[in-house]
Amino acid sequence: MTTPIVYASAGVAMLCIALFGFLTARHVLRRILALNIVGSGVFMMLVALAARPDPPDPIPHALVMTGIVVGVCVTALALALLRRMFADEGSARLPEDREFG
Amino acid sequence: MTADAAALDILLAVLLVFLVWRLLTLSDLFKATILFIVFGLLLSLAWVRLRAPDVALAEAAIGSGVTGALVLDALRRLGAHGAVDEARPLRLNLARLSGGLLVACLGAILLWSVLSLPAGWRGLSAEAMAAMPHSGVTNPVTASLLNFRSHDTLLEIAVLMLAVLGVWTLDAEPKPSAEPAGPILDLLVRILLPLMVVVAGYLLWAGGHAPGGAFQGAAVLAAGGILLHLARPFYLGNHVIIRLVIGFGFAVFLAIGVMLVVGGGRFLEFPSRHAGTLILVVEAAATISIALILLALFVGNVREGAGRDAP
Amino acid sequence: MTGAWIPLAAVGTPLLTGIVIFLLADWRVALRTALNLSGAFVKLVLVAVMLRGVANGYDYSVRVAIVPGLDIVLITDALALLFLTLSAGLWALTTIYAVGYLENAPHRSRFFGFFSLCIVATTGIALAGNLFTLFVFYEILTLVTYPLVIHRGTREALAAGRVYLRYTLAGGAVLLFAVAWSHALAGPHDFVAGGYLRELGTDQRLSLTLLFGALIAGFGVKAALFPLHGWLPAAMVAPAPVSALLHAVAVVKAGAFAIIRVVYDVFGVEFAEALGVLGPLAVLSAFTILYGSLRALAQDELKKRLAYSTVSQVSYIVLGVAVLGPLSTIGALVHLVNQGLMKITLFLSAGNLAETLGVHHVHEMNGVGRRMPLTMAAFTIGALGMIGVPPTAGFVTKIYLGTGAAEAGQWWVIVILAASSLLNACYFLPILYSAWFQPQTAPWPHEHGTGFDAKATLLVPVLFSAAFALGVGLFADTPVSPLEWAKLISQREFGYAR
Amino acid sequence: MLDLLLGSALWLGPALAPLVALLLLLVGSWPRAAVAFAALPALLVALFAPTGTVDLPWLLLGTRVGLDETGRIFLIFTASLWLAAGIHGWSYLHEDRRRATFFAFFNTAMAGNFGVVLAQDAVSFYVFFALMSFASYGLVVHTRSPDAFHAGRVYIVLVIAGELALFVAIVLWMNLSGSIYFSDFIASSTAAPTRDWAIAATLIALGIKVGAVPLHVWLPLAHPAAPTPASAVLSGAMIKAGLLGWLRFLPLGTAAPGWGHTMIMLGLTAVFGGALIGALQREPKSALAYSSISQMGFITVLLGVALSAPEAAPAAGLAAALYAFHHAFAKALLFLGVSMLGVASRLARGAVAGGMVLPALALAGAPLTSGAVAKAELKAVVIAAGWKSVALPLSLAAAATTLVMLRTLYLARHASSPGAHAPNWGMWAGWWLLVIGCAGPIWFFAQAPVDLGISFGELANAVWPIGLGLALALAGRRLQWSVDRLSLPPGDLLLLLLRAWRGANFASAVRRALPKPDLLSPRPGLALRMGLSRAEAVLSEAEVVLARRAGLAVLLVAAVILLAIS
Amino acid sequence: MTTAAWMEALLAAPLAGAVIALISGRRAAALVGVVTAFATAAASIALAFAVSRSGVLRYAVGGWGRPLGIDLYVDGLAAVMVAITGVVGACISVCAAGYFAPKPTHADLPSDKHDRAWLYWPLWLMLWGGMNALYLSADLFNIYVTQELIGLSGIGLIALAGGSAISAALRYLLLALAGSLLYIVGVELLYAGYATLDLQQLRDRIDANPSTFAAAALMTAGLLAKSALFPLHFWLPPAHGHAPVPVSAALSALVIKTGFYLVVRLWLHVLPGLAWAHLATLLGVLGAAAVFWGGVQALMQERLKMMVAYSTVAQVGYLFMLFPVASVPEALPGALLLAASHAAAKAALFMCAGSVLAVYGHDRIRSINGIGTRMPLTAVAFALSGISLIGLPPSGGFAGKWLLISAAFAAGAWWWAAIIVLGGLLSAVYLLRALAFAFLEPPIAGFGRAPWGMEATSLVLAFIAVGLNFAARPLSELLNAGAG
Repeated sequence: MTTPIVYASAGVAMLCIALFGFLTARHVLRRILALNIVGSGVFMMLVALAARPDPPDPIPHALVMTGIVVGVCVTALALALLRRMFADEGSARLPEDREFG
Repeated sequence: MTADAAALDILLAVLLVFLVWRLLTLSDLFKATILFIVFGLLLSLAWVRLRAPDVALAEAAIGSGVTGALVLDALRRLGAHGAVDEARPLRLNLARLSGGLLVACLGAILLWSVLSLPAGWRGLSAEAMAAMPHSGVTNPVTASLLNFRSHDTLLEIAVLMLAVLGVWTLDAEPKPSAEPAGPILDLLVRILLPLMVVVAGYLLWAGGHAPGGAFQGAAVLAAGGILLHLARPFYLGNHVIIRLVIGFGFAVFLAIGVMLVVGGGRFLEFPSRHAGTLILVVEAAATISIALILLALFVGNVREGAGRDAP
Repeated sequence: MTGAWIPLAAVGTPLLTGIVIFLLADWRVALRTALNLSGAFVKLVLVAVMLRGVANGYDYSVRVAIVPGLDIVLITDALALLFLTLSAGLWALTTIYAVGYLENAPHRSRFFGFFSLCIVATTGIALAGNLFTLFVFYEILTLVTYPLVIHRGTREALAAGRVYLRYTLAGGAVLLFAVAWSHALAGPHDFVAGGYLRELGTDQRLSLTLLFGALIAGFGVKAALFPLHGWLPAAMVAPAPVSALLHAVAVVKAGAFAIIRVVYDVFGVEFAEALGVLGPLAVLSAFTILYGSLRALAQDELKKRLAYSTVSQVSYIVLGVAVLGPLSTIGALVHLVNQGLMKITLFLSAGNLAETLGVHHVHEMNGVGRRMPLTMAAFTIGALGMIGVPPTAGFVTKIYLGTGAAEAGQWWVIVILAASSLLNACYFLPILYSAWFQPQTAPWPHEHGTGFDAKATLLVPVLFSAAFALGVGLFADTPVSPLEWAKLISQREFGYAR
Repeated sequence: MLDLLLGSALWLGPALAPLVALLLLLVGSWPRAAVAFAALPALLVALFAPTGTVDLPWLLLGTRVGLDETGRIFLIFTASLWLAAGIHGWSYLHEDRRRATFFAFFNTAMAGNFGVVLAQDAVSFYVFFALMSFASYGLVVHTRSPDAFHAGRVYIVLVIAGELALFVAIVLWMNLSGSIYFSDFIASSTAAPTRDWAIAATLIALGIKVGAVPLHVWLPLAHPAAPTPASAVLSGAMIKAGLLGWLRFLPLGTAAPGWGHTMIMLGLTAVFGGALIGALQREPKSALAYSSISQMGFITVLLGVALSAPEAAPAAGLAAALYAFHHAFAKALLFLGVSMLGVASRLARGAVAGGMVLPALALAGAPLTSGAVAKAELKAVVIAAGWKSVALPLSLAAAATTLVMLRTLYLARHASSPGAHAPNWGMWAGWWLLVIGCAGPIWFFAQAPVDLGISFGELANAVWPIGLGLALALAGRRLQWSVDRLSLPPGDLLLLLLRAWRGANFASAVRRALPKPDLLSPRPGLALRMGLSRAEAVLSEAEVVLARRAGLAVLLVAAVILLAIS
Repeated sequence: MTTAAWMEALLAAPLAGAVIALISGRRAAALVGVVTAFATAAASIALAFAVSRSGVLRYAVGGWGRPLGIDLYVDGLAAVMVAITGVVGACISVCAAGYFAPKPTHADLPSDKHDRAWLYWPLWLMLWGGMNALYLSADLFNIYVTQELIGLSGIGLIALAGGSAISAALRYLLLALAGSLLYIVGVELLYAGYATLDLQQLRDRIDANPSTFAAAALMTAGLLAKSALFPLHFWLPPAHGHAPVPVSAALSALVIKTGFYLVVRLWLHVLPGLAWAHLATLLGVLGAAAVFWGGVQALMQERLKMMVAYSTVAQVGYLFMLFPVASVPEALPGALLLAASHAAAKAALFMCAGSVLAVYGHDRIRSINGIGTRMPLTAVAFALSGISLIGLPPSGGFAGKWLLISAAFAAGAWWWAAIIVLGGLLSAVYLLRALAFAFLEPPIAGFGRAPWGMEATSLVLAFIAVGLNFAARPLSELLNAGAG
């Protein structure tokens, strides 16, 4: 019973750190990474939850897999937009973040 | 549970958290991306430890593999200038302090929720197990994905399509400088590509009873395509064939769902006798589509001759 | 009731006319004019039918539910018909006038379309059977008059329109609040002679007083009560028929009419008195009367002077309402009609001067009486009426307001009336003096044509309205006169209230 | 129905006839002259119609017109004067290019005047009174000279003031009696607190028309400014409309001693002041106007007596009517004479001068004239009411009247009215009509079967003031008091007022006092615009900050929500 | 056909249309799109009728049923939202058929984008399908997926405009992603607590404990970010202001409402067991702040489209003022009516802005003299939808506000009424400021023509917005049918 708790706690920690990273980051790429990790943290909590009963609860697994796929889609689109913005505007930050260090 | 297993879990967990910390504080985004890929691989390990091999496969193939490749590719296009983030996340100011506090509070609540969960928490595993005989497959995760919660999956494939559509709406990007493919890469492609196709097929077929399935298979297939693209860059465009393949999986899935309605059932209600077959059909179609989608996402909206140079 | 279609038709006739006119090309003069006139005529006939019916005790009420418990109600009590008749009659006059006035002007379809819609709103206000309906049409009125105010499309007109909207919409907002509040207090309720809020008693004095204030503030904008009158002079940039309509029929009258409804049929005049809200209202309106007159004194622009005169005159109605008693009620009600007739005469005459001679200012009017005797004769009747010189319409009002005030023991009101008449004389008589007794001192600013007086389409409505303005005073006590209706209404109000 | 028609024709017709006659002005040459005879129906009605009233409820607020005995007396002299003045005026103005305009106003005022006499309710009285007053403005300013306009302005201001006061009076009387009919006014409660106000308003409203001090200021300006025929009716007929109003409105027969005393004081002031100031005029018509003020002062005294002693009221009413009758003809004749004297041929001048002496004597109350009768009646009433103390001043006043008459005749002899022409037949006709009117009563009294009771004492009483006046005049002449040096411009009190107001024109004062733009008309000022642009900058900045702290904002919202629900 | 059939149609039709449009490509996409749009719209209306006739319906997709499977659930609320989406969506489709026509007829879409314009259709149909799926879903996680569907298609649509729309789209994406993740954390917590994802079951099982609170807070915050409630609105104006016209219309009119709908669903139907009075007040306060903030910002905009976009910020605020008075029965119909008329009016306004943009080549408010003369249809549409947005009678906006105000009074909270009234004034100020220029003479000569259908569609939508005045009664009946 400790394994799920360990990983769930790790998930919480990942989530929080990444969320903080998202808050502080300005570079869009890093923000995308941070959000991906936030997602991973949530998924880890879910999967850790699923691991409690025996056999494991398959529903959270399905949810996480869906989440991973959705995540990659969003990431891909975000990266494409980022590249486009960088090509157009020469910066990888959103307009409001550009003048600050 | 043995002590060394517990130690492994704790080590892995700490490592993961540490990686997260590092990759968010490194100013070199390239290094951070490498760490992100490593993080994804370690995460797969964690999924395995949590008895979620399907998720582990998906994470390795998609979460770490495809995403990592996408990020690396994006970084390459951003160039040396765009890849550096000079921000110092640890420099405190009021906003960061309050953000940190809020995040800490959130963490505390989440931790409380994790720790306060009753020991006998069952979730829906019992219901899932009870429903397995009617699902047409023996892998509960596949059953969940493609039968119990097939509606989610249908929409998920739509989301994948949308990502490609979104990328297509953007202006074409400048062609990256064509690097001659090295002989090693060329060789790798020659060897790996057929292997990958086989692995993908296996994963797809195995999905019914063992870890694996459409997404994992498609990811492997897409990885092959990416390798090929790296070795011999090609551009997909949005020709009708490409569009057809991209839409194929979703169309088949939706058509089956609608057909079932026409046949007198409910939307996406696979009759338990044919469930296995139908799921396989759907998965097969989806695999092809998803693979192409992932590849298209990687290749991006670059067309020969249509590229505009960045200002 | 089988006649329920009649009030609907009364609202629908101008609506239909307006919509069809919107769709006409600008150059379809004959068709548009025919439509306008037939619309006006049909409406007059409908009004006549209703007048007859109501006099014989029929009830034509219509009820259309919007939300459960919230109905659009059209009623045809005597008060409604009083206002309706005024609007129907003056619509006809103003339409004829406008046809002549806007010959060859651009955007005529738009103009006449909104003009008709304006009448729709006015009709709705007249027939409104509950506060909600009244409010709805009141707001519609704001909307459809706005394009008329800015019809000329100049920056000046737009600025005036902005001012207009600023006031009316703010008033509308207050009103929305107040109407909803009244529903919260007493539920949706139809107008009842003697008021329905009195059932609440004076326990809720504070909220009822505030409600009264909010309603008056909302309706007072259009009635141009003192601090809320600023839009009226600004709106003078509109073409003359619009000013006439705004000042005589539609807008200010709507405000005054609504105040009458609020005091008589929502609160009930005796309950309002018991609440102690009539006194402040009387003081406010009295102040407006004097203030408007004083402001009018200082205006050289003829229409502005008339506008401030309206500010002053409309408050007579409110004053009559605010003074408790049947006589002052009669005064208020009859002034609703009388002021309309006189003011429309004045505005149409002013329009004639502007259109025929290009005269816009008082100082340009020397000797104009000789050049345009009929127009100026009409103007004179209007002006004397405003002063309250007998036997014009204004005199009847003043007599009733005065005796009403005496009846209520509010002696100071008589002083206000006298002072106002004096001020009216101060700003109207110099105009008459220059027009009639001074020789022409300068060429007319923009003389169009050299014919006798103004052209017929402009002249005939003016003469008609002047004749009416004189007639309702001269034959005040004839059975079908406004005064008789006003007496009927007053009887009803005070009959029930007792 | 027939009664109604007949009654309307009899008692409303005279008032409408002048208005109808106006239509004649629109037609061709000869029938237009009939306009001048517009007063004829009224005269006929006055002489031959029976008394009575008719109600026309649909007209105005319920009209009642009719003829009573007082009304008959008033209508007789009013109609005669208008007839004479009309005929005279038509000829007098035959070279005037504004003759039609003149007659438009003239007939309108005439209609008003007749209506005033015939009206038996306050509202229609008010209507006709206003008609008369406003139309007279056109008579006053007929010459369009600056003086005329000045006089017109003063006149119209006081007309307006009078209208307002009359309005107030009517409102108050209606409130007191609950009716608009004069017959009900008397019955109104004497205890009501507003009665005093009603009386005051009535006195002011009609006092303006009567020329009662101190409301007379318009009169010496306006009466002379008008063409002579108009002056004649203004001073002779219309001035009496105010008097009639007093008779109609005031609660004669009930006690109002305070007001009675006031009226007596003011009346006496008018009697002497008017005469003395009149004697110091340079224009014959001004002098006549002042004389009118003076003469109306007599009647004011009379009514004051009636108010203070209710039992004298009936007699006082009759006496007032008689006095008005006498004064009307006399004053009108004098006015016409003034316009004819300066320009007539030598022979004619004698006739005119002779014709003028007659009314002058009558006004001074010489024996055998109508004036003597009227004054005797007046004094009798005054004495009977116990106001012996007033009788002597009234006698003395005759001396003052003599002075002003002498002055008038003197001025008329030497005056030359510019633009006037030799009298033609119409002028003579009008003049003769008035002579008859003036002398007629003498004939009437001479034929009277009753003993007039003219004792020596009374004769002496009548003569000595005239003698005194003559003596004073002669003395003044001997002492070479140059009247010209002492002369006062017409307008007395008004001049003081005007001087006080000069430089402070009312309208411009108002204009200055009020802020030019409307206090509350919104002018989006520069400050507001600047404030808006500053606000815009702040808001945009705020949005940028929000966007930069997007994640934080979301988390904060979450935290706040959490706080809110837990 | 039954309610279930219409639900199936509503789910499948737009998605099928999207994939067919995708496959058929540039040439036939528009045709497919418009046909699908009308079919879907018809189904939406049919569903509303079916629900009002036969009441709520729960539909187990795949036949599994909750908690294992995913349930669809339609009640009056969902039917209303679907119907709004259907009607406005059809109009937007017609407008888009002209706007995204293969030939360049409009100024704001660079010509080199025309070969990609057809992508609008699959994206838009996906968006529509996603909205339908969201409204009909009864499963928390399914709702997450539909939100992603909506978000991604919305972002793709915004990106169609290129240029400065890209960074706006990126900002929107990051915020939407963050919001979704918060939502997912909430889902995780709820699943951990109650082992179900079904809304109804959650409602029955919910109890007050910290993790439920946290879940509720996180989900709500995520949804507020998506519905652009002040102060989380900052992403909206750039995104909606820069997107192509039909996209702006769809986003502002429809997409924003999904977040609002979910908050309503969550708090009125799933979590009413929690004591949320303070939250309700908080939402009301935020709504009030949005009304003023958005209003003032709109007043200061120089560009018509940006003004309209900020107007959305303000209008969203009204919707959230539902919560403090939600206990009164009139409140929900009022808010929904407001949402419906806002949808129609806002879409119309964006189209008007688009027409102006096409004709004049710009949409600077100060230089659109005489659109009343040059483009009377647009001017009328602008005026009518403005009336509805301001809340003047007769209009849907008025009826909605009236109901909300009445509810506020009935709840004894007159200050909400006052705010609604004042907010209406504020919107009057900025809308009429723009509208006044329509009448300014002389008209400036434009140099283009509005895409076909856009003017007409905007007029139709404006009339719908006004005509909704009379929809209050059927709407409340529909809602009651849902509840019963």
